[in-house]
Amino acid sequence: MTALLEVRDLGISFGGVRAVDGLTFSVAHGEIVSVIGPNGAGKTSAFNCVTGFYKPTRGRVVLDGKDITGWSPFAVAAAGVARTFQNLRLFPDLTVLDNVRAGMHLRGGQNAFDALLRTPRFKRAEKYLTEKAHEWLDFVGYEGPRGGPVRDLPYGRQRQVEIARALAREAPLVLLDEPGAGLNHGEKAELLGLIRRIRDLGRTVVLIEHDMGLVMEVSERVVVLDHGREIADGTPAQVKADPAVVEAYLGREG
Amino acid sequence: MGKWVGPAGLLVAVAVPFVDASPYTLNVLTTAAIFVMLAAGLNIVVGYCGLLDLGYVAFMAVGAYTSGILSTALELPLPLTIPAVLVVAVLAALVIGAPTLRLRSDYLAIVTLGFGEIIRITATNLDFTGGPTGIFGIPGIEVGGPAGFYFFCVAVVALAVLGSARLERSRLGRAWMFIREDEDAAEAMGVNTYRVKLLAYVFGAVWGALAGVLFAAHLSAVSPQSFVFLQSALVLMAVVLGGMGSTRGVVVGAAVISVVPEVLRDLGAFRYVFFGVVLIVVMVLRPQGLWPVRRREPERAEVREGVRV
Amino acid sequence: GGGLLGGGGNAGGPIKIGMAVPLSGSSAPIGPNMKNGAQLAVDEINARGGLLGRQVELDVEDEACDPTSAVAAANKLVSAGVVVSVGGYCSSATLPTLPVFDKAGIPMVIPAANSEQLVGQKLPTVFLINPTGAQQSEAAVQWIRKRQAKTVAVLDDNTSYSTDIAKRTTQLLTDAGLTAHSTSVTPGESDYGSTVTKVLGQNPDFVYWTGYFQEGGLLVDQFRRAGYAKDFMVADGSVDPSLASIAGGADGVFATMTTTPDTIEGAGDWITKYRTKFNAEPGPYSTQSYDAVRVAAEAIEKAGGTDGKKITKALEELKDFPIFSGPLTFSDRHTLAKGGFQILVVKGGKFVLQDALR
Amino acid sequence: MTQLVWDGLFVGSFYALVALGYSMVYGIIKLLNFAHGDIYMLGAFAGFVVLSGVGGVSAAFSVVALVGALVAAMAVTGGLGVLVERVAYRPLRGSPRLAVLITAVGVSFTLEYGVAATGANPRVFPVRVESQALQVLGVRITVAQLALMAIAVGLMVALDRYVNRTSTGRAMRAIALDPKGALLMGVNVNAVISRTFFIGSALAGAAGVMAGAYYGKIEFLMGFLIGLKAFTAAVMGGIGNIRGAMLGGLLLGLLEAFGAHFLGGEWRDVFTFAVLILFLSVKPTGLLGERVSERV
Amino acid sequence: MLEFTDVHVRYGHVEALRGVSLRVERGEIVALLGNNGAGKSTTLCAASALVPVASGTITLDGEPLPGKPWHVVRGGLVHVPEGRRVFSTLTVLENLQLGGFTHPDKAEVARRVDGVFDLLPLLAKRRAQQGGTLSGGEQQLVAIGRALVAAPRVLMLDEPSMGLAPLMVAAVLDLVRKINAEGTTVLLVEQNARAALGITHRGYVLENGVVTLSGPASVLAEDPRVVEAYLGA
Ligand SMILES: Nc1ncnc2c1ncn2[C@@H]1O[C@H](COP(=O)(O)OP(=O)(O)OP(=O)(O)O)[C@@H](O)[C@H]1O
Ligand SMILES: Nc1ncnc2c1ncn2[C@@H]1O[C@H](COP(=O)(O)OP(=O)(O)OP(=O)(O)O)[C@@H](O)[C@H]1O
Ligand SMILES: [Mg+2]
Ligand SMILES: [Mg+2]
Repeated sequence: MTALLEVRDLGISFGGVRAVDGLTFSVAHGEIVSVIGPNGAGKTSAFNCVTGFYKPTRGRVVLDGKDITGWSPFAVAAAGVARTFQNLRLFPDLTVLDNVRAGMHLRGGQNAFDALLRTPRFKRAEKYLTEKAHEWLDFVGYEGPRGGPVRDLPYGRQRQVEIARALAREAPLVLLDEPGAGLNHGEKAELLGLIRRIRDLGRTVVLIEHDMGLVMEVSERVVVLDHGREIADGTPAQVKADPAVVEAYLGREG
Repeated sequence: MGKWVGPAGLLVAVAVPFVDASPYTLNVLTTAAIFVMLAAGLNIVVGYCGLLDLGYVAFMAVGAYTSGILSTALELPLPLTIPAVLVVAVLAALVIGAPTLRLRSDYLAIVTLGFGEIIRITATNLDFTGGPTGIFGIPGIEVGGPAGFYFFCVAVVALAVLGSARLERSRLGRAWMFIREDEDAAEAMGVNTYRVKLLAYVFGAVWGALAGVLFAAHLSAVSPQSFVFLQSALVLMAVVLGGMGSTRGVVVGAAVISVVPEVLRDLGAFRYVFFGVVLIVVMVLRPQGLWPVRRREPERAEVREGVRV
Repeated sequence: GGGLLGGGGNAGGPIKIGMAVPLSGSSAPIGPNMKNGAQLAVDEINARGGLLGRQVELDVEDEACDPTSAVAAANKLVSAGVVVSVGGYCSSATLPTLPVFDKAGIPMVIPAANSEQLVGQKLPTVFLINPTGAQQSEAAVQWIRKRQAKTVAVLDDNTSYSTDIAKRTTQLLTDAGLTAHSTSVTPGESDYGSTVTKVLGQNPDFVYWTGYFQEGGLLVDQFRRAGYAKDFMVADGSVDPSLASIAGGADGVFATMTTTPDTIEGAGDWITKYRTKFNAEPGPYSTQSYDAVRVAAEAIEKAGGTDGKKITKALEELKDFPIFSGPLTFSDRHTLAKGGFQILVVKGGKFVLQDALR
Repeated sequence: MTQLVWDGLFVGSFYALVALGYSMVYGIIKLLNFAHGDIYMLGAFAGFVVLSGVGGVSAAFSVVALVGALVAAMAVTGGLGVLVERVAYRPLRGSPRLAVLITAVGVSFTLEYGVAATGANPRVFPVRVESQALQVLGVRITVAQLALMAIAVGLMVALDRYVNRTSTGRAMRAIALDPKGALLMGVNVNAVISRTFFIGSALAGAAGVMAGAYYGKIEFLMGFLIGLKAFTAAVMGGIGNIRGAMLGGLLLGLLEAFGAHFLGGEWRDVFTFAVLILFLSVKPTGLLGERVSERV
Repeated sequence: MLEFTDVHVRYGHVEALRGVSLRVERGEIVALLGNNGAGKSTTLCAASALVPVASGTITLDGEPLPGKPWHVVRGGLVHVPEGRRVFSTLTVLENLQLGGFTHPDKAEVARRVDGVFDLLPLLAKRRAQQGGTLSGGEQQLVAIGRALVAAPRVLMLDEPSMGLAPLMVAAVLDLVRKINAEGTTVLLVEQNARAALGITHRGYVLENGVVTLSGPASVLAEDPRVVEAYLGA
């Protein structure tokens, strides 16, 4: 099995703080991998390096054999990475549907002239986008209003929309940053099912998560970070038993 | 109701001269029409894409000067200058946009203001632009007197407004709005924000430059006085007053900003005091603009009669 | 007015004379001077029984020194049915109004705007009663040479009126073998210190300011404070009592100026009338506007009606009509045949005649 | 050459004083306060009215009269700033941020033409500061210039301390970032914004009186250009940064002096803006602007 | 001491609270549970005057709460909002200092800030870092730390454990218990219901803008409806 994502010796620092410090791990096609670690361990920073929001100061990021280190976020996105954000980053004034359509931006199918002249091609493309957007919302189990601005939705629904938007990208690699934050138990159970269904679509999922119940249940492999470095890598059970992980992250009675 | 707002507005614009066709009325209407086009163009940049541009009349100046210079120096009929105007406008947009569009909003504002001033002052200082006096004796577009020219303007402006509205509801238009709402998130969706912003600039510039051509034809003269900062501010006000990003609103806003001072003309020295008060009152009463966007689209149930997949 | 389908028209009633002047914007202070001057003439005519048995009415519109506003104002005047236009201050705003009046067959007697380009368009209906920049710069150079200056600094404010005079003066000076430096300032500011420093670095023994009195006053003051004690001269746009008060005293400053009531014997009367009527001092272009109305009225009288063509013809045929700057006869180009510039000097805060340059 | 530097710094200190208020207001409610320059103009007119009311003053008394006029004008403009905020800006809190731009222009028109309605002609300040010129290192410096600079610098330093060292200053910056968050800290957002307007407007008013007393001429549009320059200076310095605004003002004065000297007055502003644009494309957050710290 | 009586809140035509009544007694920790969109955050916002109350009353010590947020804070009721709301370009230190905005004594505020740094050493390391550049969890700690500096009589926390690592969740809830023991009354909104009920005295369950269940924490924790929806088997 070849690796879809390979991170080698990745590093980034901010004015002396080494947020990520020589991180190496890889993710195989079709895996569900969780990244865990204490607050400030560098998980989000690592995601940001992979997706081009931070320019790593050292190391390489390789996607499906292609070196994408230092690419702009939009180029990384085009290369096949979709993500969600730890602090929701939806387009608050746009409709739910428009938010999901954003995920399909790279799909094209029309240009400015089509738009100005309202060509059949344009109409076809628009119709397709709308249908697809609905399908993705259905897929994540979203049941709220779709024609109004996303700003008015409660937090949990917004999370769903963000995931739908990321899925609409149809990228092979999906990075989810704390998708379970702010969800209650029942909702987390639904999230668990959703992540599995995403994988069943043939996508590879990497998620950052603090809810151990969810992590243990859903992941095939867990990577543990502390101080910007990997301190453990293995199956949920292995990791849970690892004393270094218990010490740094889980706590004894955890 | 949405469908017939545009045609209804157009009908009103066409009907007015049949009620009153004095040179003054026609002049005010023509000026207003050109102003609507400017506002529609700036709305692409500010309203859709969220780039605060305080020097928008620079593009109008580029259009007006290019067509003015070419038509007087080469004795070309004005419409034949349009290809050159388009080329120069796009170049201007690229030159102004390329180094500055990486800046965030407020810094962009001052830079565009600076470019606006640079263009105006340069036009004042150079000889081939006619110095402070500018270019004059520009041939009009002869389509049947002032009324004919007004109808011509209305037609062009209507197309421009329709065009900008269509752009808004397209992939490019959505990309602009993604950038306006959240640039980082837009990048994560694969939007090449730099290029898409530049495109907003280019479209805005083309609209502005074409309005400049109409302006040159209308006044028969182009001079730096017409491209002062206040003019940029007025166009921006039209956009905001109408409701940023709302095509209909912007048309209404432009009409208000260009017509109200004329209506107040008879107040003499006090007219700008009143204009100022009108602006404050209107905005306090309608903070979102006169006709803001209500971003809503039909729910699926409304489209497919509740059929679920 | 009527719509495209209906007809409109106006006949009888008073004879309307139109005037577009700046009442707002940075040139706003000029508008009232011109308006009052014109009104004075209108009132005099009406007191004498009007024109052709009809009363005369002055219709003033704001042009804000902005081409768009000016064109709107011109169209408004046309729509109101004026028979002659006696406005025009900013050249760049006046230029686009020419075709508007011309198409409506309305003759223009322009009192203040004086760019050569106004007549350069060769419209038959355009007449200038203000001398052009060419005439003023000739007068200036004549005086500069009389003062035996060697190095001259010419300053303008980057408006067409001002740069026109500055450019011509610089050219004439250079042709005459003098050293001339020219530079511009931005109008509307308060501090011209760096310009002053720059100009003084050129060691001029004569400074000529071709802009308006507001900046003129500041420049006189700032040159004085910087230690400049040689000749300083201003052009006609700066001839206003405020120049001296802004400068905090401007005695000894010269000016190139056409004849004004101040310098004409027996015109004291006119000034008193103006003062009592408007409770204000006449300012720049008050006299020219007064004269513009009188010239127009004379032409209407001669034409025996309000037909534009006839009035134009009458204007062309005017001969030695007395106006403040001397007897008026139009040249072929519709400008003053003779400039009539003189040199004034400030004494005790007032402009008085220094040299009639004859 | 050194004279040029001094000329630039002197004008720059006026720009800086006006820019401070601009920057404070801009920093806190992101308002392009087009009326700020007009407040400066109103300060000059307030000083004018006060001094004219006092009538002719003897030279010895003129300093006292001027200081009195300065304080009075600061009070008037400060109050006016608060009033303007109350009437024209506060009702638009929470609306799109550019909405306030419209009312700001409305206020600007109202103030300008309200004053113009009392006569569009320029007024001459009844009291002028005239003073001895000194030669320092070959530079002509007048005592008056020194005094005005000293007042300007004093006001700026006081303000800088206020904003950076006090809890009100911190609250101002917090409001700028997140008004709702500031509410939750117990900040009376309205009161703090009013105070900001008072201070910013009073500074502009002070600058107006100083300009009137030094240059002698005041008129209803005198605030327009300086308002624009203050905005430029504020941005050049880094938005919302008080020290940046000061530096920006001084730098702008210098740039103009050098531009006018080497390229001629007609190209001065082209030079200034070109430098500004180049500078911002190298350092996109202005001189002292805080680095962009939105993270994802 | 904090009491809601039949409180209604509307956002346009959405009615977020439809008659909420609940009480928090002096010295208690009370949990507020509920699904997404149930109206938990809205309840807290109503008390801190961030959203207007359409009808009903909210009282603190029997007095109706004032209508302006800053009066509420001065009255001793502090709200740590959802989404952290850390001031992004202010440093961690300045953020904490702002927590003491309403306190007139600077020295006391400085002491409390130091106290927070002692309690949360993770923040002490980041003292001079801009708030916006902190990691999610670190920001959450700043938000809580600010409230500690305010030292309110009643503290309302909206999902304080969101984004915190397990060790940190334990630490924060410990902290809540501790300040409660020191006399602060707490109203706690928490999705981590198990942890929340572990430290609270009583709880309410909110569904679609109305309270559907309430009782002592130990009783709620046994209630099958709560177990199914919020705790899991
Ligand atoms: N732009 C930045 N400037 C300065 N420091 C930063 C920046 N971005 C991240 N850091 C620091 O780097 C460290 C790692 O942050 P990161 O957001 O990656 O943590 P995390 O593992 O996602 O934590 P959490 O679980 O709390 O979200 C933190 O201590 C943070 O303060
Ligand atoms: N600004 C708003 N405009 C319109 N509706 C809103 C707004 N804020 C909240 N709502 C609606 O009010 C209801 C209650 O929202 P609230 O945020 O109080 O829920 P919550 O219980 O805190 O949920 P969560 O667990 O997701 O934070 C939701 O249906 C939400 O959509
Ligand atoms: Mg994180
Ligand atoms: Mg909530």
